Order: sequence, then structure tokens, then C-alpha cells
Amino acid sequence: MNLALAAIPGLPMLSATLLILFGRQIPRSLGAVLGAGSVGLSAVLVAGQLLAYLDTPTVVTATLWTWMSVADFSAAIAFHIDGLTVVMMSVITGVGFLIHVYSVEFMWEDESFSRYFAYMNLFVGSMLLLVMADNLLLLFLGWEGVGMCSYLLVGFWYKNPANGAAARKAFVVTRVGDALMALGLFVLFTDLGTLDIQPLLLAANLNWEVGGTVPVLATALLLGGAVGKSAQLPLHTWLPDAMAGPTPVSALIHAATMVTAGVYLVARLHGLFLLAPATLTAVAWVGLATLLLAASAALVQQDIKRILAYSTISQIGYMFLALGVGAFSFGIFHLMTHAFFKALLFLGAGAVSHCLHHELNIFRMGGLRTRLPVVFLSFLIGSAALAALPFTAGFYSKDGILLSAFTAPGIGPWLWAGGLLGALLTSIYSFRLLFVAFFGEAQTEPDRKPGLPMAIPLLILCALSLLGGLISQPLDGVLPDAGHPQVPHLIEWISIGVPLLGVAYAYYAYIVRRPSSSPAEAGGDSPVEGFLFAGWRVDALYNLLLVTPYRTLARWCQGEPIDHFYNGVVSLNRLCHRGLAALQTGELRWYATTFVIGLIAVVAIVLRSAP
Amino acid sequence: MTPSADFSLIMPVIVLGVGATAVMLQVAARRSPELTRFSTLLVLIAALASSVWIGSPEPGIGQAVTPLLQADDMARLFAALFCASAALCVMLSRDYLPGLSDQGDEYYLLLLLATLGAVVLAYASHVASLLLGLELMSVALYALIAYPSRVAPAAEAATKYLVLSGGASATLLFGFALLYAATGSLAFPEIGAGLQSATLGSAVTAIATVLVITGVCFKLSAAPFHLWTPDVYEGSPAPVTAFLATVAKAAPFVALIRFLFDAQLFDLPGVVEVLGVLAVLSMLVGNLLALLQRNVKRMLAYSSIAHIGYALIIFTVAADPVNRALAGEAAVFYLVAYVPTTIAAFGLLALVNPGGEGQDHAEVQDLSGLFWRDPMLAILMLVALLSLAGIPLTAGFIGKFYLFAAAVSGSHWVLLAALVLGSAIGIYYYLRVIFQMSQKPAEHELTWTMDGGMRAVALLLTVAILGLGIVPQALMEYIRGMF
Amino acid sequence: MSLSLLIFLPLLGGVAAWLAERVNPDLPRWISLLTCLLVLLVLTSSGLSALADPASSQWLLYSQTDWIPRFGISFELALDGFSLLLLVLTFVLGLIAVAASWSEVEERHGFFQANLLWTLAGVAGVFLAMDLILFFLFWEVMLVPMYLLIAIWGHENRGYAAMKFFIFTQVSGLLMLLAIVVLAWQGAALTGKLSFSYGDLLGLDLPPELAFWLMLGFFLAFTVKLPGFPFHTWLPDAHTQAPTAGSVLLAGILLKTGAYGLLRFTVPLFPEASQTLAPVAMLLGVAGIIYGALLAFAQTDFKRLVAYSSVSHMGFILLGVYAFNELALQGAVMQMVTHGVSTAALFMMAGALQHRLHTRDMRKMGGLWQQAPRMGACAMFFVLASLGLPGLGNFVAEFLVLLGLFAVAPWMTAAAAVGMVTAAIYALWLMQSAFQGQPDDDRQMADFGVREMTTMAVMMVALLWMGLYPQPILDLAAPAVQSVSNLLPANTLVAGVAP
Amino acid sequence: MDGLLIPLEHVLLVAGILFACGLGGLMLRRNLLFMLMSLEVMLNSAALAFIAAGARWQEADGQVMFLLVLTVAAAEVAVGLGLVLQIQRRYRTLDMDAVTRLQE
Repeated sequence: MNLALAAIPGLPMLSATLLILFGRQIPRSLGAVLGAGSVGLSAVLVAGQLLAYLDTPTVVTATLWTWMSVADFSAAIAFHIDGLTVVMMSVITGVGFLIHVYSVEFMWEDESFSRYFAYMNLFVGSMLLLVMADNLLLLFLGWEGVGMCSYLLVGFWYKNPANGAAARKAFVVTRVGDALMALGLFVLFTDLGTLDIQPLLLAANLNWEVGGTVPVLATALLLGGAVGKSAQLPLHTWLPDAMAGPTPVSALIHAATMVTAGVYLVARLHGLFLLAPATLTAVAWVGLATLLLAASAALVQQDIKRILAYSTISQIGYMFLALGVGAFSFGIFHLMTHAFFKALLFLGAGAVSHCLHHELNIFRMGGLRTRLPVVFLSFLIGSAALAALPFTAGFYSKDGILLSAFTAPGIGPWLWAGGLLGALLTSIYSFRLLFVAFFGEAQTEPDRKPGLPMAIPLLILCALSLLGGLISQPLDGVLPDAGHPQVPHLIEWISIGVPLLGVAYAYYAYIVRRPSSSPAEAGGDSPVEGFLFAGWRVDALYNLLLVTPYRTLARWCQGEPIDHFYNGVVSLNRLCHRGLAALQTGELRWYATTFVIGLIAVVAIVLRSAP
Repeated sequence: MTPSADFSLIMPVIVLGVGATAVMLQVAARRSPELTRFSTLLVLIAALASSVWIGSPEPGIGQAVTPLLQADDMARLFAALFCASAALCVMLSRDYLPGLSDQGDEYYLLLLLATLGAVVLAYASHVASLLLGLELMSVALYALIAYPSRVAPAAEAATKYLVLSGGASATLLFGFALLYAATGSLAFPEIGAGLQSATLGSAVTAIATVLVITGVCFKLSAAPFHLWTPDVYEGSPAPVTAFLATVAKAAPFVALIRFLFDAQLFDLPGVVEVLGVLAVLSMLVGNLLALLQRNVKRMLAYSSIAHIGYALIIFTVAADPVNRALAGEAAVFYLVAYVPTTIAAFGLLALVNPGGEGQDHAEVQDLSGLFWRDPMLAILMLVALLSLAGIPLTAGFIGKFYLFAAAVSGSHWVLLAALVLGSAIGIYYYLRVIFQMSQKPAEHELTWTMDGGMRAVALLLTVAILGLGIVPQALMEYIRGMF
Repeated sequence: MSLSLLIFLPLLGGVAAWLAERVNPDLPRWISLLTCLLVLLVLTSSGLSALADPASSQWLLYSQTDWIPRFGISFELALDGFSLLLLVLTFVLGLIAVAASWSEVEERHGFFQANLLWTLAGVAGVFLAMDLILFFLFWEVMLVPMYLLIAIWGHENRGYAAMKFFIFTQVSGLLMLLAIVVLAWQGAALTGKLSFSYGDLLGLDLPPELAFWLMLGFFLAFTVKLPGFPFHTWLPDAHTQAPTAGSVLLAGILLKTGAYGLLRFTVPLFPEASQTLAPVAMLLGVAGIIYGALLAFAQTDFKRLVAYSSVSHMGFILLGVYAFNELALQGAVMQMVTHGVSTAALFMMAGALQHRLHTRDMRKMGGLWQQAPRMGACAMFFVLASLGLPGLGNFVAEFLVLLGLFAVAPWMTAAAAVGMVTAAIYALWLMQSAFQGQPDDDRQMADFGVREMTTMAVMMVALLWMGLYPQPILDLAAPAVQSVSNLLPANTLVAGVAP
Repeated sequence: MDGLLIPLEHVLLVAGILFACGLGGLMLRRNLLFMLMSLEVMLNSAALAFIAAGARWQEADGQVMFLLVLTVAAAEVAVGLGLVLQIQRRYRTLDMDAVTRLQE
């Protein structure tokens, strides 16, 4: 059993190593087979696990070797497969495999083809390690592994320094989150004595009292880590810039898998969070604030990928909202459905840029409805699911979240109202993109059509985005059962109606009153649009508060200020030397005088101490 | 200690005295520098042999031979050391001399007489013998320093040395006279005994002792009286400087040890403070002066001031009788380690300036690239400098360790601080020379050839310095018996 | 017998290498390679055989002969798991240093290899010596050949750098000598027998005030060598000006002698005094981490950046040692080994770049990945190792240090965790400015050859192995670490640093 | 006669004053010859002190020491005068302030 489980992350890792070592020698086709094949194989293995779990839902654990054991701390390379893990694994390998097939065509002309697939496989391997880990240390290994792969992939086209800067920004901001999470691990170990997840949850229930300082501190730090990795407020600024990488990368990393790691962490450790209600509400508020900020920012973006990036941030905000109100299963459900339609949208955007020789500004597209039918279909279904129109996958999951938010005690209705506003904005910007890019007269002619390897994944994802809502996740027993929230029918109808309202407004704004060609400068004309365009200028704030001070401090200290002290000592010595050397005049009479002075001094010492 | 007439105990003095007269007669008979050098070497080796084998008194307390001389292990050790150093200086001046002047004979004779004076000093335990030994050595040195007659600085150096050390000797004598007036006796042990019934009051006796200390400290070039040292060392020929910096310093030091230890003058008011001040001052002034010095001879002169400062520490430690034995041991070992190191350093300058008309090229630049031009000499200089700096595996380190041990046993924190600070400053200028030696050789006119004899001298010195650093145990046991 | 062999073999090897130069200039390299391999053979065989039988005493191997009985100084060598670990690291890095300078040294090969081997002999002596004076002897002696390495084969500003390196270590060494002598005399007063042996001087109940000063003497010497925060300014100069092999030795093993000294001498000899100094030492550690990272980011010279990264990494060791619990101490030991490997690799990289581009200035580099993909891949690996990516050795070390430290000083751990972020900043900046960005195409540069790739591969495998399966190293160091951590009541909140 | 007629302190005082004059001469006089002379004065003052001490303790040692000091002084002056000739030949002057080729 160990070998089968180990093979799941092992295969992509192995193929990554092979690609790194022999990437230059092997032909592209073999590279593609190796890259996509390995993920495919592990997808098959995961499917096996899924089926096995569905008929007999038993937890499967496997220990490969003890990673390290010092004094009373020990961590092993061990896997723990339960319902939640199986769902996550299937999402990762399923969507991952589709994206790999898609990238085979997308990256075919790129000169470092094998390096791309090496990084992608490494990423899938690390993500699988993250979700399968039995203890938090192995989870942390996967956690930082995916961070590294995101850095490598965002900065994949390293020749352009801007991509390098975006990659570095992504890594450093997520690393801030990782540092917080590491501190969280230290609190957990110091207080509870272990990092293995299951024993940890038991120990927490035993000797943590609800709302105590240690639980809140530990969970807050873990939340810090989750916020960093899942690009939530305040550590979200890296995701929009991370679009510098190839589009399939954004599809895999910045939509389907890595950014959901934070959600998985909170879901996996829900036992701890339940013991710290303060943190749980914090999670909800973070989710709400992020979804509103991101949705508003997405309204005015012009680059197709930045719209989707902000949309991802806002959708994960919904997942955090779900977790915050205790609807963990709905959070995971939304995670799955979001993976389907956001991957669909990103791959569609990839196809658009692939066919329009890297054009990304939606205002310079237009009229693609007739030229790229498959892409139009995928965008139509994707946007519908994103806006949570009825009968799409998004509807079931987002609706569940909104309703369970409403039933939350105390601040529930406020959360629901915020979520609703978010849903409105979401439907507006998603259909804005659809109408501007695919309707109206064409401005740039696509020079080619997406081939089969790109089309098939799109179609599969379209199907999943539509029917995804019907999948029932085998989560009972792993996560507390949220059940179907009882809510007055009026609230239900409002939750369903608002997205349609958004679509209508978008239709009116962008089809009926067709705006002139793209607004003059990127930020749009009015100062409000400029403010939203720059993501509420959070980036500028961080530059002002953190980045520029650090750089100026570094420039001041470049000349090693501490050396001034040592140079001072040296010059003191030189001064004494010159002073004494001046006595050596060479005149005999002066030497005799110094002899006499010395004699007198010595006699004086004697007289002074004589009684 | 009844003075016995067993003169065999002071055989080295006798051998040297008779030897010197024999060499004089030989020079009168036939003048040839080679012959004179050979006979001088013969005498020195004979004296060395005699001090090692003949007349070894029962270990420990030693025996007074006539009230003037005290034949004990310390005297025998230093007699041997002085004869050996003199022999080395003779060998070093073999290629150095031809350039000086045609009559080389008197040079070796003077060296022999100076060694005799030094050995007498090693045995002296009476004012008269101290005076005789000291003056015999000094006068011989005046002539040696001024030996290169065609060179102006030599004469200047000799004059300065003469006038100033004359003044110092006068001070020394005046001190002894006062002491004699106070205690009524001239032999060191009796002075100590006579202190209780001192007629002149402790203040005057203290001043007298301090006068003596000043006189001797001038000869040792301790700090306030050090100004003459660099000029004399730079002006005189390299082998003579080697002799001057080693034997001419160790001999008075041994006499001072014997004088202060036997005469128990430490408890006089102010004596210990004076010795402490001199030590600290010498350590700091010596090192600071040498810091940026371009001329190697002047740098080594200042370094010798510093080393005398380190050695003077033992007197402050010896003030307390409990630590006196360890202090004495430390002093003896330090001197024994100091002598070969300094001879090696100055000797190298002699070897590098053959046939010089007395004006040596001794700039640091002249030594650049020595590692690659002559590895043997470079290793000698490297080992000597590391020993001066007190880096382990060299005799200097064991000597410095001894000083640390002595000062710690008396917990003299101020002295220890000065010792640490001094050696810290010291590292810089020793390393500067090593760095220059390791760089690419700059083109300059210093060229020299090394034949078998000179290589043997260099090898002997290197082995001596490293040997004392690596296996000092035998010497330590011997020294331990002295106190 | 085999212990003194570990010291004399490189010594004799050095002499042989120097003499062999006259025979033909390529011979010295092979001699030093052979010597290192031979010593490694002796080390592993004697180490393994000692590990096999459960040693009764604390030492795996022990040998003692009288040297200066007058002061109770003896030629006492001892080997335990901890020093075995460091010795293996020493001679492996010795091999790597020889490989690094295979083609780089143009003139005077014999003397170069001789100095290389003598430095190794000195460092081996430091790790084996159990008599304090013998330890001091090797502590000073290892400096001389290293000084010559920098002074003769260094780059443009080698005089200043070599001088600064020597003086910093030597002066602090003098303070240590003073502390050793005072400690021995105090021991003689208490036990009646004057001896400098480590065993006799352990566990003396010294008056606390004196113990503090003695501990300070030891602490200063080792923190200057570590290098700890305010005393580190010699490191960047020495590393930048040293030849590649010199930097590899300097960073790989000479810094570890400072850490070894802290763990073997400062804490066990003066437990209570170390306890009082712990908050200050930890503060210096944290300051070292952040200050080192900040300055690393500010550098434009490739080697200087890597040098400052070493200052930052060494800050973790200071934290680990002064947290006094087994976790942190194991982390510190781990950091010594992994930092040795990762920094040695980065310095080899720097040396290779300087050898090819004749400059260390990163502003003149850029886009090297294009011309030298293999070198770029290696650089990426080691940069990620040095910023502490989990799965590689450095992470295990830093994680253990911080994990152990948290129980003792939570606020310090939080500050040190900032080090994780700043490390990422300078490490990725190094990658960006040297290997990524726009390449200027008219520069042709040879990629890594087979020899360089094998050394890099060895180090990569070592780091991966230490990252994924560090248990053998942890078990090897466990006895020594436990003996230190049992001295002090573990997990006591250090005064004044409670959360 | 029993020893010293005049008290010892007086003689020592005279010797001390004489010694001080010698030192003063050494410092003030520029010509080398006069320096040698003041050197002699100092040595004789020491010898006088010895004589006085010898008389006080009624031992011949004082006078023996006087003879030794005399011989030593003579030897020194002999070499000193030799050097005076050298300095005159090399530096064309005896003014020691001009003879400063050896300096820092």
C-alpha cells in the first residue's frame, strides 16, 4: 500500500528530475509524454483511491521513513488519506492533467519546453505532498515547495526582468506568510508537544479551553500562513503580478491548486479553529473584505488575465467566508467548483492570447464570438459558473456559502449582504469581459485556431463547470456536516436573483451603450477607476511602508557602518605612533634630557609612595 | 655560602679571559681575519663546552666563588647561551666583514671581550664584578659599533651609545654607592641582610635602588630611556646589532634578577610601582613606535623595547615571594627564547647585506618576494617573526605563555591587559613584513649568495626557535631547578 | 594512534606537495587530493569501528601523551560523534577546495596546495584537541597558512583583507589564552593539580563573577571567529579577496571552529555564566541574522553577498547554542554542516564566474542562464538551499533551531523568523542579478565542465540527503549535544525574554 | 682616627650635587668634548660617594671601588676621544645637534 500511495506524488517528482537532468537531450514529444503522462498516471492512481474511498470510507495511512526525530520532537514522511485528501487529490491531479495536456500545445514553440514541464511536475508533486501529509512539517515542505515552483514558473521567461521581479515578489510575499505559519507550528509544538495532525487535534480538544490565548495565537498565525499562500488581504498583492508567467501556469497554480492551499489548511485544522472563535470570525471578515476589494478591482481591469486574477482572489474570499462561518464542507465544495470554472476561464484566456499573438487587452479584442467558437463556449459557461447563474456548478457552491453565512449567529446577515454585493460585482465583471471580448466588431484577427490538445481540456472543463454542482463530496465524517441551511425563501430568491441582475446591467452597459475604443490611459478616466485599477493602491502602500525603507536602509549600510568603529581604533594607534615617533629627533642632548626626565619621574614615584 | 677557592666552578670566565689574551697574541703575531675568526670561534666553543660540562655545582643553590661571583645553574645556562650567541654573531659577520675594512682582526677580538664581560655579568653577585662585567661589555660594544670607519652613521651611533650609557653607568654606580653607604656591604646577599640596620632611612635606600634600576633599565632600553635604541641599532653593523639586542640585553637583565632577588629590595617603598610602570610603558611605547616603521632594523629595535617590557613583568610578579620562583623561571625561559629569535631576525639582515660598507639596505621593500627568491631565509624570517609575535609552535609562544602564567599567578590584571594590548598591536607590524615577503619580488639591487656555512647557521637558528617551541620540556625542567 | 595521524598526514602531505612542485607543477594537486582521500579513509574506518563497539567513555577515540608536564599540558586528542561529523565535513570540503582550484591557480602550485593542507591539519587539530593549550595552539596555527593563502593568491585588495582576518582572530585568541590560563590556575587552586586538560577543568565551581569574565574571554574569541554580529566585519573582506579554495575553506570549515568552540568549551565550562549571557548572545544572533541579510541584499559584489549570507546563517548557530535545549543545539550542529556545504558551493560558483568573467561585479553579469544553463541550474539549487527551502539541509537546521528556541525565547524566535523572509530577498536577488535578466549576447562563456559538475553533484546529493534523511547526522551528534543540554535545566524561560 | 670626621650625609650631598652638575652638563653642553667631561664629573661623583661610604663603614671596599671606577672611566674616555676624532672627520663638527643623521 505504501508504494501505491508514494507513487502518487512520486511519479511527477520522478519525471521532474528526469526532465531536469536530461531535458536538453530528449525530443519535445518524449518530454510532453513524460510531463503530462506522469500526472495522468498519478491521476489514475488517485481515481483508484477515490473509488476505494467511496465504497468503503476508511482512512488510509502510510509511513515511508522517519524524517527527523530529536529529543521529544519527531516528524515522519507519512501520508494520511481521508475524504478531504481524496477530494483535493482528485482536483489537483484531474485539473492538473487537463492543464498539462493543454500546455503541450501552448508551449510547443517555447525553447525551454522540458524545463517548463519539469517545474509543472515538481509543482504537482509538491501540492500532492501538501495535501497528503500526515504531519504539519511535511505539509510545510509541500507548502514551501509549491511556493518555490510558483516562483520558478512565474519567472519562467527570465529574460524580461519584470517577470523576474514579479516572481520574486510572489515568493517573498508568500514567504512572509510562511514565516507566520512556521511560528504557528512552533506554538503548536511547544504547547501540545506534537506536529502530527490527528494527535494534534485530539490533544487540542483535551487541554485547550475555547477562546484561550494560546489557541487564538496559534490559529491566528496559521491564518497568517493561509492568507499568504491563498492571496487574501493583506498578503494578496502578489497574485495580479504573478500573471507574468505562462497562462497554463496561472490556470494550475493561481486558480486551481496552490491558492487553495490556505483553504485546505484551515479546513484540515478546523478542530483548532473551532476552539478559537475569535480567529474564525477573523477568517470570515478577511474573506469578506478580500472578496469585495478584489471584485471591485476586477471591474476596471483591462488585461484579461488580471481580471481573472482578481476574480480568483475574490472567489477564495468566498471560501474563507464559508470557513469563517463554519460551513467547511461548502468551502471545500466551492473550492472544487471554482477549480473547474476558473481553470476553464484561464485556459480560455490562454487560447485567446495564443490565437491573437499574445494580445491580452480585452478592449482590443471584440467579436471573437464567431471566429473562436470553442473559446466563446468555454468563456460563456465559465462566466456563467463564475457569476453563479442557476444550474451551473458555481450556483450550488456559492449559494450554499451565502445561505450558511446568513444563518451564522450574530453578524450573519451582514456577511450575507456583503457576499451578495460581491456576487453582484462578480457577475458584472465576468459578463463585462464576455461582452467586450466576444461581442461587437473585431479589432484584431486571430491568426490560428486552437488545436485538439487545447480544445479537449476546454470542453471537459465546460462539462465539469456545468455538472460539477451535482458531485457530492465524500466529506461527511471528516468535516462537520453543515447540512442544508434553513433560511426564509425571500433570502433564497434574492440570492438567486442578484447575479441575474448583474448580467442584465453588464448587457446594458457593454452591449447597448457600446463604449468607445479602450479608455485613454490604463487607469480609466475618473480617479475612482484609477483607485480601483490599482487594487485600492495597496501595492503603493506596501512600497511606501516596507520596500523603499528596506532598500534605503540597505544602501546606507552598504559601506559596513560597523567598520567605522574599527577604523577609529586603527587611526588612534596611528596617532599614538606619530606622537611617539616625533620624540625620536636624533639629537643626543634631547636623549639625555629624556633620560633625566625619566629619572626624575621614577624618583618622584618613589617619594610619593615613601611614608 | 663560604666562598671557596674552587675556581673550576667559573671555568667559562677563565677560558674566555685566557682565550682573549691568546687571540690578542695571535693577532700581534700574524694578522689574518680568517685565522682570528677561527681562533675566536675555538675559544667560544671551548667556553661553551666548559660551562656545560666542567664545574657543575650540586644543582640548586649554586656556590659563591669569591664574594664577587655566584656559580649556579642560571649563570651556567646564560654563560653557555652568551657564548653560543657570540659564536653565531661571529659566523654571521664572516661575509659581512670584508666590505667593512681591511683590518678585520680587532672586530673578533672585541666580540670576544664583550662576551667575556657578559659572562662575568651572568656570574656577578657583587657590585664590583657587576661594574667590571658591564663596563667591559659596553666599552667593547662602543668600538664594535663604530667599527665601519668609512661610514658616518656608525660613528654617530657609537657616540650616542657611549655618552648615554656612560651616564647610565654613573647613575648605576651612584645608586650602588648610596646603597653601600646605607647597608655597609657590596655583595648582593649582604645588602639584603644589611637593610634592617640601614642608617640612611628607607627613602634614601629606595631612591638608591631605583637609581640602580634606572641605570640597568637604560641598558635594557626600557620605555622612558629607550630613545637611543633605534638610532644605535640602525647605525651599527647588522651582526653587532644582533649581539647588542640579545647578549647586551640579557646579561644586564640576569644581573638585575640576581640583584633584586638576592637583595630582597622589593619591599622598599615605590620599587615595585616603578618596575610596573616601566614594564607597562615599554610594552605600549615599543609596540606603538614599531607600528608604521618602514626600516626593518628600527622596527626590530622598537620590538625589542616591547619585549623587554614583557620581560619586566616578572619583577612585579616576583615582589610577592610566593610567586618568585615561577617569576624567575618565566624570566629565564623568556630570555632564552628571546635570544635566538632576535639573532635570527637581525642575522637575516646581515645575511641579506653581504659585503655592505656598513649602510645596510633594511627597508621592508628590500625583503619583498623573499619567499620565492630564497625559501630557506624566508622560513627563518617567518619563524623569527612568528616567535616575536608569540604565535604557537615557536619559542616566543612558550615564553609568552610563561609570562601569562606568572602574571596570572600574581593576578596582576593591569600588566596582563598591557601584555594583551601590546601583543595585539604587535601582530600588525610583524605581519606586514611577512606580507611583503610573500608578494612578487620587486626588482632591486639586493643580491646575495648563501654557501653551506651560512645555510647551516640559518638552519640551526630555525631549529632552535621551533625546537624550543615544540619540545620545551627539557629546558623547563632545568630552569625549574634554579629557583 | 590514528587520531594524531589525522593531523600529521595533511601536515606531511603539505610538505610533500611543496617539494613536488619542482618535479612538475601538476603533481601537488594530485598529492593534496590523495592526502584528503587518505585521511577521509582513516577517519571513516576508525570512526565506524569506534561506533560499532558501544564506547564506555564519552569519547569514541582517545589518545593522550605528555607534552609539557611542568604545566600539566598534554598532547590530548579525542574524537566523539560531533567532532567526527565536523572532521568529515572538513576533509570533504578539503577535497572540494582542491577541485575548485584545479585550474584556477596559475603560479606556485606546490606552496598553494601545501598551505591548503596545512590549514586542514590546523582545523583537524582544533576539532580533536582536548587540552586547552593544545586547542589554543591549533587555533592560532591554522591562521598562518590561511593568511598566506589570502595574502599570496588573493585578489586586488588581499593585503588589507588578510591582515584584518588575522588580527581579528588573533587578538580575540589572546583574550582566550588569558581566560585559559586563569581557568587553569583557578582549577589548580581548587583541585590541587595544575592541568589544562578539558576533563579536569569541567565542573569546577568557580566564583560566579570570575566565571563570567572567563566565559566572556572564550565567548569573544569564538564569536569573532563565528562570526557574531558586531565582530563580523573581517568576513566579507577575507572572503572577497581570498582565492576560491581559500573562500571554500574559510566559509566551509574555519567558521565552524568558532561554533565548535562555543558548543564544546564556552557553554560546558561555564554553564551558569553562559546562562546569564544567553539573552545578549541571542540578541547578537538575531541582529546577525537580520543585519547580515540586509547587507547581503545591498551588495553588488557576488562574493561579498555570499559572505554576508554566511554572517546571517551563523546568527542561527549563536541562537541555537544559547537556547541550551537539545532541539536547538542539534539544529546548530546541523546548520554547521549544511551551511558548510551550501556556502562552499556558492563560493565555487563565484570562483568559477570570476575565473570566466574576470569580475565579481553582479552589475556586469546578467542573463548568464542563457549562456551557461548548467551553471544556472546549480546556482538556483544552492540559492534555494541557502534561503532554507524545506527538503534541503539548511531548512532542517533552521527549523530545529527556531523550534528549540521558541520554548525558551518566543520573541527572539519571531525576530529570527523575519530572517526567513530577508534570506529569500537577498538569495533571489543574487539569482536575478547574476543569472536572470537580459543577457548581452556578444559574451561567450564556457559552461560547467565535467569536473565542476561532479563536485556540484556531490554537494547537491549531500544537501538533498541531509534535507530528507538527516537522522544519521542527528544521531551522531546526539551524545555530545545531550551532554551540553543536560548541564542546564532545559526549557527554562531565559530571564527577561518571556513571551 | 675613627672613620669620618664630617657626617656622611654632607659628603653624599656634595656627591649628589656633583652628580647633578654632571647630568646638567650632559643636557646643556652641545660640544661632544664637554659632554665627555661632564660624564667624567658624574663618574667621579659616584666614586666620591663610594669613598664616603667606605669611610663610614671603615672598610677598604669603598676605595677599591673608587679605583675600579677610575679605570672604567679611563677606558670609556679613551674610546670616547677616539670617537671624537671619527665624528670630526665624518661630520666636520663636534656640535652634537648637527649630528642627527639617524632619526625617525
